[in-house]
Amino acid sequence: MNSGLGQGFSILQHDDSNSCRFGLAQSRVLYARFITWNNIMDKIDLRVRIGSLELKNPVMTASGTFGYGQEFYPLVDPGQLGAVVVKGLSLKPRIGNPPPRIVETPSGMLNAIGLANIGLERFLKEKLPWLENMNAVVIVNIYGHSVAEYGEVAAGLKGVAGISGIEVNVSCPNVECGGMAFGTDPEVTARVTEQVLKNSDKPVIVKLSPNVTDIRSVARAAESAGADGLSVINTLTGMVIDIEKRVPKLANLLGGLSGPAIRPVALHKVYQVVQAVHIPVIGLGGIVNHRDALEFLIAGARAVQVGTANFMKPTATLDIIEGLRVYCEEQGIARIEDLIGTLEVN
Amino acid sequence: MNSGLGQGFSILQHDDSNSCRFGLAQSRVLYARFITWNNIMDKIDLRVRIGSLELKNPVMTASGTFGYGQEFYPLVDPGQLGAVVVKGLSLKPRIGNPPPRIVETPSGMLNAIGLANIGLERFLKEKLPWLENMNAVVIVNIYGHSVAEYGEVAAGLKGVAGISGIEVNVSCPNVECGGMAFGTDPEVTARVTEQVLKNSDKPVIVKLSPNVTDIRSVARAAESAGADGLSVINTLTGMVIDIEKRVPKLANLLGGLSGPAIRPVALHKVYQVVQAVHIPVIGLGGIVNHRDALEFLIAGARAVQVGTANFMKPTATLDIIEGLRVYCEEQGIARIEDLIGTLEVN
Amino acid sequence: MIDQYASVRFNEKVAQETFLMGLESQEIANKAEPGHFVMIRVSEGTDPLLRRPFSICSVEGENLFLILYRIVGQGTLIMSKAGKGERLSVLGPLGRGFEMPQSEEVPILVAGGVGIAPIIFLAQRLGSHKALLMAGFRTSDEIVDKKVCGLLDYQISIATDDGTAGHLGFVTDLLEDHVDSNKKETPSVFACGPTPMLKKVAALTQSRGIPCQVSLESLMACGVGACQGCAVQAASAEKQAYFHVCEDGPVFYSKSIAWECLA
Amino acid sequence: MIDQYASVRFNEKVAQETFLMGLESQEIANKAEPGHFVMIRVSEGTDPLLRRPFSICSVEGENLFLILYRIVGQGTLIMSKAGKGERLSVLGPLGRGFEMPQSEEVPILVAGGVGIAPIIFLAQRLGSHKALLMAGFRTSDEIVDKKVCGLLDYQISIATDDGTAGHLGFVTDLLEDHVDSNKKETPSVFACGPTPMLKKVAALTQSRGIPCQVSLESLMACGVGACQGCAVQAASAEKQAYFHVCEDGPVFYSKSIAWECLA
Ligand SMILES: Cc1cc2nc3c(=O)[nH]c(=O)nc-3n(C[C@H](O)[C@H](O)[C@H](O)COP(=O)(O)OP(=O)(O)OC[C@H]3O[C@@H](n4cnc5c(N)ncnc54)[C@H](O)[C@@H]3O)c2cc1C
Ligand SMILES: Cc1cc2nc3c(=O)[nH]c(=O)nc-3n(C[C@H](O)[C@H](O)[C@H](O)COP(=O)(O)OP(=O)(O)OC[C@H]3O[C@@H](n4cnc5c(N)ncnc54)[C@H](O)[C@@H]3O)c2cc1C
Ligand SMILES: Cc1cc2nc3c(=O)[nH]c(=O)nc-3n(C[C@H](O)[C@H](O)[C@H](O)COP(=O)(O)O)c2cc1C
Ligand SMILES: Cc1cc2nc3c(=O)[nH]c(=O)nc-3n(C[C@H](O)[C@H](O)[C@H](O)COP(=O)(O)O)c2cc1C
Ligand code: FES
Ligand code: FES
Repeated sequence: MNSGLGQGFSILQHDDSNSCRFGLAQSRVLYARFITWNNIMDKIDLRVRIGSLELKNPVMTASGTFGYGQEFYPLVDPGQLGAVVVKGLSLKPRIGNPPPRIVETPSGMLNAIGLANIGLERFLKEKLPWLENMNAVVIVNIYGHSVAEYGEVAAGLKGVAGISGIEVNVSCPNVECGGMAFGTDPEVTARVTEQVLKNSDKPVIVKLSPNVTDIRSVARAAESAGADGLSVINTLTGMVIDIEKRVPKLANLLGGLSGPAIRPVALHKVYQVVQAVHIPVIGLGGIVNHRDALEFLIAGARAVQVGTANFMKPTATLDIIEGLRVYCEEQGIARIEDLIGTLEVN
Repeated sequence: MNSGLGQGFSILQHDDSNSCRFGLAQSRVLYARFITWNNIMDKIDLRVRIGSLELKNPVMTASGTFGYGQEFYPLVDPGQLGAVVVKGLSLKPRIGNPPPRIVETPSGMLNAIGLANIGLERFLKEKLPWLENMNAVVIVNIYGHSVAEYGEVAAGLKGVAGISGIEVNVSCPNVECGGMAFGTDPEVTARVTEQVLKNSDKPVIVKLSPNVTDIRSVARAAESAGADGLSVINTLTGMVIDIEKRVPKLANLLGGLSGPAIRPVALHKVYQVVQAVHIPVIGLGGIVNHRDALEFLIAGARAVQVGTANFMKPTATLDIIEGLRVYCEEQGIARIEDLIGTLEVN
Repeated sequence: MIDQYASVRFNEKVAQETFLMGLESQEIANKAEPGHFVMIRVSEGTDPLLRRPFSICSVEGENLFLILYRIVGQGTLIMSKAGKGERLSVLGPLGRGFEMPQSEEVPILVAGGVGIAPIIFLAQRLGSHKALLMAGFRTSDEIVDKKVCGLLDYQISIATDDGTAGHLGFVTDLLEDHVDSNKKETPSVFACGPTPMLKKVAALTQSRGIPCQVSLESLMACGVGACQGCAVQAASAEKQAYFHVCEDGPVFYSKSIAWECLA
Repeated sequence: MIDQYASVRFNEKVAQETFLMGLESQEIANKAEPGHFVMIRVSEGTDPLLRRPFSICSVEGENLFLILYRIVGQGTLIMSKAGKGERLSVLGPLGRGFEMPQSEEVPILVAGGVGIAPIIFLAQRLGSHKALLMAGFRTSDEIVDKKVCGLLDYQISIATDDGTAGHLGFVTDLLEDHVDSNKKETPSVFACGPTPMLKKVAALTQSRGIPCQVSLESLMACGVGACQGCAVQAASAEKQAYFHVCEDGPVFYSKSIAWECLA
């Protein structure tokens, strides 16, 4: 189903506006070649390695934008994705922030969901079995109120089959150490990372905040602490005001900016982090189509995550996978790993 | 001309898309009221004070987006603006970066102009007289390679009539102290500020970089050093890659992100800075229409600057001034100063 | 849940700033029930970014579903310009629709403004021999004609804020009048409209012990329960603190909502 | 410099992916000279954000100017959908146009692809009794008809990359042929097209000492000299390091450009 002619064609037709940048002529060429090369296409190797994790392709969902993996089914079969990163889980369920929780902004959106989640226990009981059944590679995004709690969540995942990795969200706004987000302090980031590693038997990916002066120093701190990989970036902090009522549009006042608006910022941070560390980097922030995804891979990300784009287009992830395949074919790239980090800089 | 019926109407017609958020019905109402209240409107007091500087209205141009004030003439008469902030000037002319220097991004753009400018001397000789003649309030944005050079540029402006203030750009990427931008370090920011103040007889406004973990500490440093005001924000750093050629789209690799995409980030930084300091704050970042401008004023900015929007719509500044007038009238606000900082937060 | 490009068959102005759009989709037309909604992508660009939710207001034949919408901002303005044959990305049908009334109940359908959209679909399903329909508008120019609604057989009670048609006042006045002067009936209320109206309907029905279902609105990003952006506070008696309008609703029993928290 | 909403009088496909748009503006039509361009805002939203530059390719009557454009991306795709009567925000006329040839010179106009746009305007002004016109296209389907160009009286020499019409090869072959076999003429070249073509034209004319004006393209934000985004490197003999295409150009004497720096 994933490599059939019908599907390939529908992507070229339905891909979102940015694909216009192809020019019509070009996508026609693509389509023509697509038919010709159809056999070859199956042979393009989209597998990537994130440390010990081998993924069938480099496209994952971003935490918080794809629920627990089931919400977009049957439009998206999670088993076809590189991995599914589920909504950030805490030890106990959290009800989240009062509404309004989201607001649209130019080419982006702010969210202040407040890490609403069903808690570790219910996730394992109610959500994980289905994902396992679908053969999904599951990465659990975790969150704690304190360094210790991060460890507890990790411990709760220990030995659980069907979970391939842990993504540590260190960019939450209200925490222990003086109201300063964990992820903006290299030292605290390191401590959280160590704590999770100590309690875990899975690859640990640390998800970095972009709201820092020098993301490289936070990245290096996580690396030194033993992180297996880094996800870059979480949302930028932002705010919108209702000028009629003169109140913030989000009940929480500030929110996290995501979507295409932040893509250039995300790409630059990814590039910076790739230069600064030796562990694999997963790039995200504003990726909508395969062309956007390619920018991150070329900059050196070994995989990408798709967040807000799922709201614009539920099948964004699948379309990106297919688009990557077509691009590799077009460019004569047999293995997508050969593309990673090929940016030429004078 | 600025308060005539024709002009008022044209704003309601021509205002950019965001004004759609009014809903058609509402703009029709506005228009109807506009006729009725036309007399009253002239009486709305749009003047604001930035320290010792009194402006006829709170709308300025942002440095680098309005040339030396003459480029959009006769579409925009600089004398009608709150102030004109000219392109960043250095002591000697600078040719700037190699092209490509700009690239469009979703609801934004990246620029890496490289502070190309004609230098202080030519500005004073060739550009300033015209601005003076137009009765424009001129703020000169300055830039130096070293703390000392900032002082020299300021000294070069000392005693020059026709210049109402200095805006210090401390967010340039390649400088003395270890490649770290001045504006991301509170201490260096303070030193630059002091140096400029020492050499200047004009109000000194320090323009802050958003690319920091805690903009408040930089803001406080500038305040303590004696700054008369702060402009918040300069561009976010970002990057775009050409996936065909696998090179950065900007010759300079990284660029500064501006435009509506960054507005929520800018607004939040402005809000943070307003809470942190006592000196006036000028808000900017992605302001396109009067509704955007109002968000910044309500958040506590005493004035706003309009940058990238000048490219979308040369008369953006004038339309915003008129839009503020209409809003004040609608809301029964006699003096725009009464609106500043009226955000209600639970 | 279907995600497809649906062709616009028509897109006509039917009242002041109000449009009726017919979209071709056999799959959606087939599955739609009163109260369901669709998420429409209004632009292929990234501004506006998010899809816009609209109630399905009718299904015609095998192949067509209708939405009735009001221009309130950028997205709906763009939609109003869509021509015949244009293809819009549509996700749906989504949400939990209305539960049908018990056979002994008299369904009273109460609509405010363009909130009439899901009510039209429900009214069509219930039939005029059974249901009563009351609709409030700001002014007569905003009234959507019965013909347009496919509700020719209905006797619709109208209220307008400015008295330019029907009762001068609110549709809730009509509702109150009716239930208080027909105490022998076993009414069941179905309402959609602006929040202040719904609050009034909720209070009115609650105080009289009348069952009431409301279709709520909320800002939405995903429409399918993935983002948790569309939360509304649940009444304290409920087991959960927040409902998600897209997944738990948009139709709720009014007693399960914490109305005091709604703006 | 005019900033106004201009009404689309027509917007027709005239060749493969190539459209001709007529825009109503007395002011712009009046002031336009060959080589001038306009900046068009293609969307009222913020994506795409920036205006798009287009050469004025003709002026008809008092009130109408024309642009000829090719769909290459998001902006031009949106433009291609603009219907008659739609109003587009237009800023112009902008830039420095072509300098007219001396009376003794034979103007040779050389166009590549949609780069023919400013050349058409120039050709109309010069008249066929004076000027020669050579145009290259990738393939015959991309050729814009003489009638459409308002150049019926011209004998246009055509080259196509694939040989489907005219000379099989580049338009620069035609230029080279012509100047080398008409050595007694005093030619003056005017060119617009893709950069590789212009580079060739520049080299060809430079080596033969033929004066040559080219219309360059560049990414632009403001179009009026305010942003300095549209820089192109000047030849080392020039007094300044960079020109701004919008203000110093888009038409330049080819010898003043540092061609080796152009991608
Ligand atoms: C389940 C559901 C069903 C709906 N059914 C219909 C329908 O059948 N017909 C119809 O006309 N509208 C319906 N709406 C409302 C419709 O989604 C909004 O009017 C639309 O999204 C506005 O988009 P816009 O871009 O034009 O306005 P925007 O520019 O986004 O906003 C304009 C104004 O409308 C407000 N607004 C935006 N979205 C919503 C929303 N979802 N709910 C309430 N206010 C909002 C904004 O706060 C703002 O003040 C429904 C909403 C939901 C959640
Ligand atoms: C002075 C001037 C006059 C022009 N006159 C014409 C004309 O008469 N007819 C015409 O069809 N085009 C003309 N162009 C080019 C035209 O501006 C671009 O094709 C258009 O901006 C592309 O917009 P888009 O949104 O469709 O493409 P985008 O999505 O922005 O880009 C698609 C592709 O085109 C490239 N591109 C974008 N803008 C330019 C540009 N300004 N120059 C070169 N490449 C670009 C991009 O790098 C990308 O590869 C002119 C450009 C300039 C500077
Ligand atoms: C509604 C929403 C909820 C999110 N929840 C989480 C979360 O629980 N944990 C987390 O690490 N990131 C969360 N994020 C951040 C995303 O995973 C991602 O880092 C960010 O949105 C940038 O990617 P995008 O631009 O592709 O959306 C959330 C984002 C959105 C929009
Ligand atoms: C093309 C361009 C050139 C700029 N040049 C300068 C400059 O010389 N000095 C400066 O302080 N800021 C400069 N800026 C930043 C703007 O003044 C402003 O801070 C930023 O663009 C955010 O505002 P906006 O989103 O309204 O454009 C420049 C911005 C752009 C887009
Ligand atoms: S809109 Fe995403 S959960 Fe309801
Ligand atoms: S486009 Fe701004 S200076 Fe040329």
